[in-house]
Amino acid sequence: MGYLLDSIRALGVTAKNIGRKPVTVQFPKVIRERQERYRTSFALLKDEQGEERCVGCLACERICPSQIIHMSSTKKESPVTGKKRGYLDDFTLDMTACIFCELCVQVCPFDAIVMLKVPHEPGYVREDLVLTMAKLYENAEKPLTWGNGTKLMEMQEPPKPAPAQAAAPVPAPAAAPVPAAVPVPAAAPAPAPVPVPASAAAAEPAKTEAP
Amino acid sequence: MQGLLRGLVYGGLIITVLMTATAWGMWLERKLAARMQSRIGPNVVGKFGLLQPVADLMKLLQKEEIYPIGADRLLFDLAPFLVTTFAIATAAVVPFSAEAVGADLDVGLLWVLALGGLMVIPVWMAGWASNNKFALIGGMRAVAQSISYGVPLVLTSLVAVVFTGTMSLSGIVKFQIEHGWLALWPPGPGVVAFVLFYMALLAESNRIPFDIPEAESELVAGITTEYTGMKFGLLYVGEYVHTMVGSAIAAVIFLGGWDGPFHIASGLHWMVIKTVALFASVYWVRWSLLRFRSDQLMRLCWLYLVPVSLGLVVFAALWRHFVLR
Amino acid sequence: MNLEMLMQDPALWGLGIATLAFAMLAVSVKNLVHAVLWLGMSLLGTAALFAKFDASFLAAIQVLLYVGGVVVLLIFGVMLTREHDNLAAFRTTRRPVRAALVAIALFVGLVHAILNTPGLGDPSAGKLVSMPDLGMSLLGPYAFAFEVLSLLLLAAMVGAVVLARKRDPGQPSAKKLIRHRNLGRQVVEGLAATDEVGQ
Amino acid sequence: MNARHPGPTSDRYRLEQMDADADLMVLNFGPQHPSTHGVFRIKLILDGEVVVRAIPYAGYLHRGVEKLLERLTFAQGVPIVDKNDYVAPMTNEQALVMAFEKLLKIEVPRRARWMRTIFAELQRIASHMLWLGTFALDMGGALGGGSGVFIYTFRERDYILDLFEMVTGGRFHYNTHTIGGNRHDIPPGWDREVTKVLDLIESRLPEYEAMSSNNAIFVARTKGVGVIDKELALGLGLTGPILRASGVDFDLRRDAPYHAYDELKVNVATATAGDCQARAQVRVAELRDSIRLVRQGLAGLPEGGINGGKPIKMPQQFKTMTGQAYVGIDTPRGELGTFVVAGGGDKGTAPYRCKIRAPSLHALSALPWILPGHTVSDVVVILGSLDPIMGEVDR
Repeated sequence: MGYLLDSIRALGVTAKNIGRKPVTVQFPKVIRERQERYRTSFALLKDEQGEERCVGCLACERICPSQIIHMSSTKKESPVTGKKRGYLDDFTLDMTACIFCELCVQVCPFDAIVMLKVPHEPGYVREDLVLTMAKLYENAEKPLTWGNGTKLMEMQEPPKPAPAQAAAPVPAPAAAPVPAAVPVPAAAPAPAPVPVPASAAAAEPAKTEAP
Repeated sequence: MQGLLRGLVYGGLIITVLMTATAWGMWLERKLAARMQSRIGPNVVGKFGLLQPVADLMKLLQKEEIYPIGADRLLFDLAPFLVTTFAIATAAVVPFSAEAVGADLDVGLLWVLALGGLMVIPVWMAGWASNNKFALIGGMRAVAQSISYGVPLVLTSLVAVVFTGTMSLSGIVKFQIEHGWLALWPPGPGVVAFVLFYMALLAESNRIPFDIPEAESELVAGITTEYTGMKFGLLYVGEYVHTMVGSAIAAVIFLGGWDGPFHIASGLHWMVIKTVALFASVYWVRWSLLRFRSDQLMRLCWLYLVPVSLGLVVFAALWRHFVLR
Repeated sequence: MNLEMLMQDPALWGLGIATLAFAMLAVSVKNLVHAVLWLGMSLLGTAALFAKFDASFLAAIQVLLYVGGVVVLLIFGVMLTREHDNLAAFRTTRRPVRAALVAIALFVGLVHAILNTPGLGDPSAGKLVSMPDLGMSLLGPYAFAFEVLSLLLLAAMVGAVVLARKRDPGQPSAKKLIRHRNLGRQVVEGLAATDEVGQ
Repeated sequence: MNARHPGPTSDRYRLEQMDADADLMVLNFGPQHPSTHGVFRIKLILDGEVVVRAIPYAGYLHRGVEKLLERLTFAQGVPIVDKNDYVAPMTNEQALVMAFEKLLKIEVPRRARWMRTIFAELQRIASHMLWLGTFALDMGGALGGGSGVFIYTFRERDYILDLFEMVTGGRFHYNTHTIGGNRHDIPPGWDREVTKVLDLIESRLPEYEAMSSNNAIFVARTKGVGVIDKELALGLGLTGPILRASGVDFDLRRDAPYHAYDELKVNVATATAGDCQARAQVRVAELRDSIRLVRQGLAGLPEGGINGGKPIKMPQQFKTMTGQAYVGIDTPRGELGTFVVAGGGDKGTAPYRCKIRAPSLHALSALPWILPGHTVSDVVVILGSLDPIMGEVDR
């Protein structure tokens, strides 16, 4: 009898769901609205004067956990500013092994490499999945995602003590009782915890503590 | 010769209609299941995906035939063919209306039950011949389940026979036109008999919650594991036809067949409506419930369904003797 | 005698030959499973013959009991045997002459009995036994025999259950489960020492 | 051929020696099987349909993550562990990052810790939703009611992934934690979205329960099936819901608080039966508790910075030659531990050794104990109730 009643309840649930709108998104025809930070594929940017931002500093090539970025560059005189700087000879990014960790975007000091908001088109051969320099510059026309090196770094920088203290109101911790025995480290947000030794705080490639 | 001709024509007609109905029954099920799960279902091939069965057929026909190593080729080839044959043969005696009946046998109900019981042999053959352990377990489960649930199926149909005093399916309908549908009358036991018949039907046609022979989460795909192409298609179609015919028979025995308030084409439409409603409800149940374990299935059958249906038979005999005489 | 008329019916000939062929296959193939299958087909052919003679009740019963019941039982029997594809192993004696004699004697006897059956060849004979008549006679004049047969079957069933219980005590007993579980523990303890487990 | 590796020809496990009075059959369950939750193989030795012995084989999804972590620097290592437990990826990051932070002695700001709590609990909801769906799938089949539950829970889980997408930009490979804190701050308006999703899930939970865990068929399939008693659970090192379902009241979130769990009260759900039903009940209770925890976390989320260390600029940024650290956190599957030894790589920029203690691996080790005596149908249910994630088992 229990089987019967519970079965009827289950039948009721499915009947209820017939009335709900289908949630399926028919992908190629309808494209789901992507969030601002949605990230896939890559693009290389040029600056306002139409000059390539990338100077071939190898930061992204070094940080990439999958080691899929390869580049070579030469130093030339810039036609715009007249200063000597690096120019890319070649740049490839192998999407077959990319894990979309966004580290290359984060480390780029010139905001040259950014990620796209639209996915990479599937290819028929593996070569289609390798982003060459030309493809990367073409991709710059497509909608870009929110993040670039500067913004990501800004977001992660430990807050400067003075302005942070002024801006941040201290919200009450949640209503839940706090176990008395447990020490609460750094309950106040104000003095930003800077465990990094002071010497490293300013240096650009942060050399952290070496015991 | 005339009888033969009539048989051929009606047989051809029934196969065509039944297969077509089954094909779009599958479409209906897929649409229904999709909506139950907040999906859209087939909508690419044709308007509302109505040509999906055709596309499926084309796909199945193009597929490679694969024989597993060590398979018993004779049985492997024969099984899907027999499944579909037996399923369709059952339909020969189903009265779709007062006129539309292939063979109005005296023993129509017996014929239906006999052929339904026969389904187990090709299913077992398919499981045995595949030379696959999952298929073999599926086949053995199918045999055990089919034999067990055959008992309540026969007993609940016997309730109808005792009430109506005839084994002819059209006779049963005619009795119901006079006295009222057996599912509603006599009040109480009639509904119980119908529910038991329905459950046994679910089990006989291997539908959730009694689909342990296929049990794709345990046995990969049960008896159909090694089948490809149109042979798989035939096994699949056989199951659907079985369900469709079973729904039609349930409609005939318990829901008054072609009986209904308005009569167009001598009540054929009522039969179609009832059959499709029962068919859809089988799939509603299928997409809503979880599955029993095989031993629970047996316990449910022998400890609950069989005694209750035996009691119903006794009740029917008493009712017939004291009330209906 | 309307034998001539019957002889001219091609459907009858086809069915008869098919039934016989299936029967021959059933006793001649080497594969036990196939033998059961051909037996089933042969029984189906018999049922079709019954139906051809308008004995639809008999046909339905033939299908229900013989094909649906007996063949399935045989299948179970086959599943319990070890050698399925070598029936020759079971044929320990081959005495074709004696076997032929027995078969011929049986055949002659059957033909004799059939030819002496009253009302043979009357096409309306099948129709005479209607379903209600059959039911009435089973529960009327032959009620005693019917009940005795039922009792016999019941006794056989009870006996089968008793026999089956003796070998394997019914439901998966706690003892058996515990034995299995202990085996599992042993395996794990063994696995602690080994990585590869051969079979 | 020594005692330790007798090889396949050893007669130690010869089939004919297993059970004298039974016809046994070997059934290779997996690696390609619809309900092994990935690629996993159990060699089942069956007596009829009853399992006599079960020998699990893991390793079909091995990707050498631990070795990779030795090669990659601290800064690079974080994104690659996302794929270990692919149902709750953030918890992998958290466990790894916390071990690195402990080793490198970097303190995490309070806001980052609260955010990590919220993420962890959202991951728990997502993971348990997926588990409920797949568990029903194991019982109801892909062509039955199970798939209904599966698609319902998947539908709602997708909303949670949407939330993560808003914060991190990824739906699956987040890489949102960094050594010292988080990489992405919560965007404005995110808490409203979270509340909406949680309300939706909470209102629909009874529906899933009606189709699965409260259903009589579900109870019949799970009650008394796959019992892991207290001793076995403790002996095998099982953790998480499985341990709690066996009657051990242990939860790292409460007993060794990390993140912000010292400021939030965690209601630890326990059951005593130790069977599949108990595990299901514990998980469903955790699902509800996690919803409450996320709400509280959002209400009490402090302001401030999200990163205590320096943002990653180069691979060799973090280095240490000495020390070792172990951090265990309570993921949806149990204690996910990371043990890291310093001093690898170029001048200590990478771990010398990084061992990941995966809860699923320990859960699977219970199989040979609990499977014998059950039928093939139960094998599927028991495996599902352990909620193994093969990416984590094989790493």
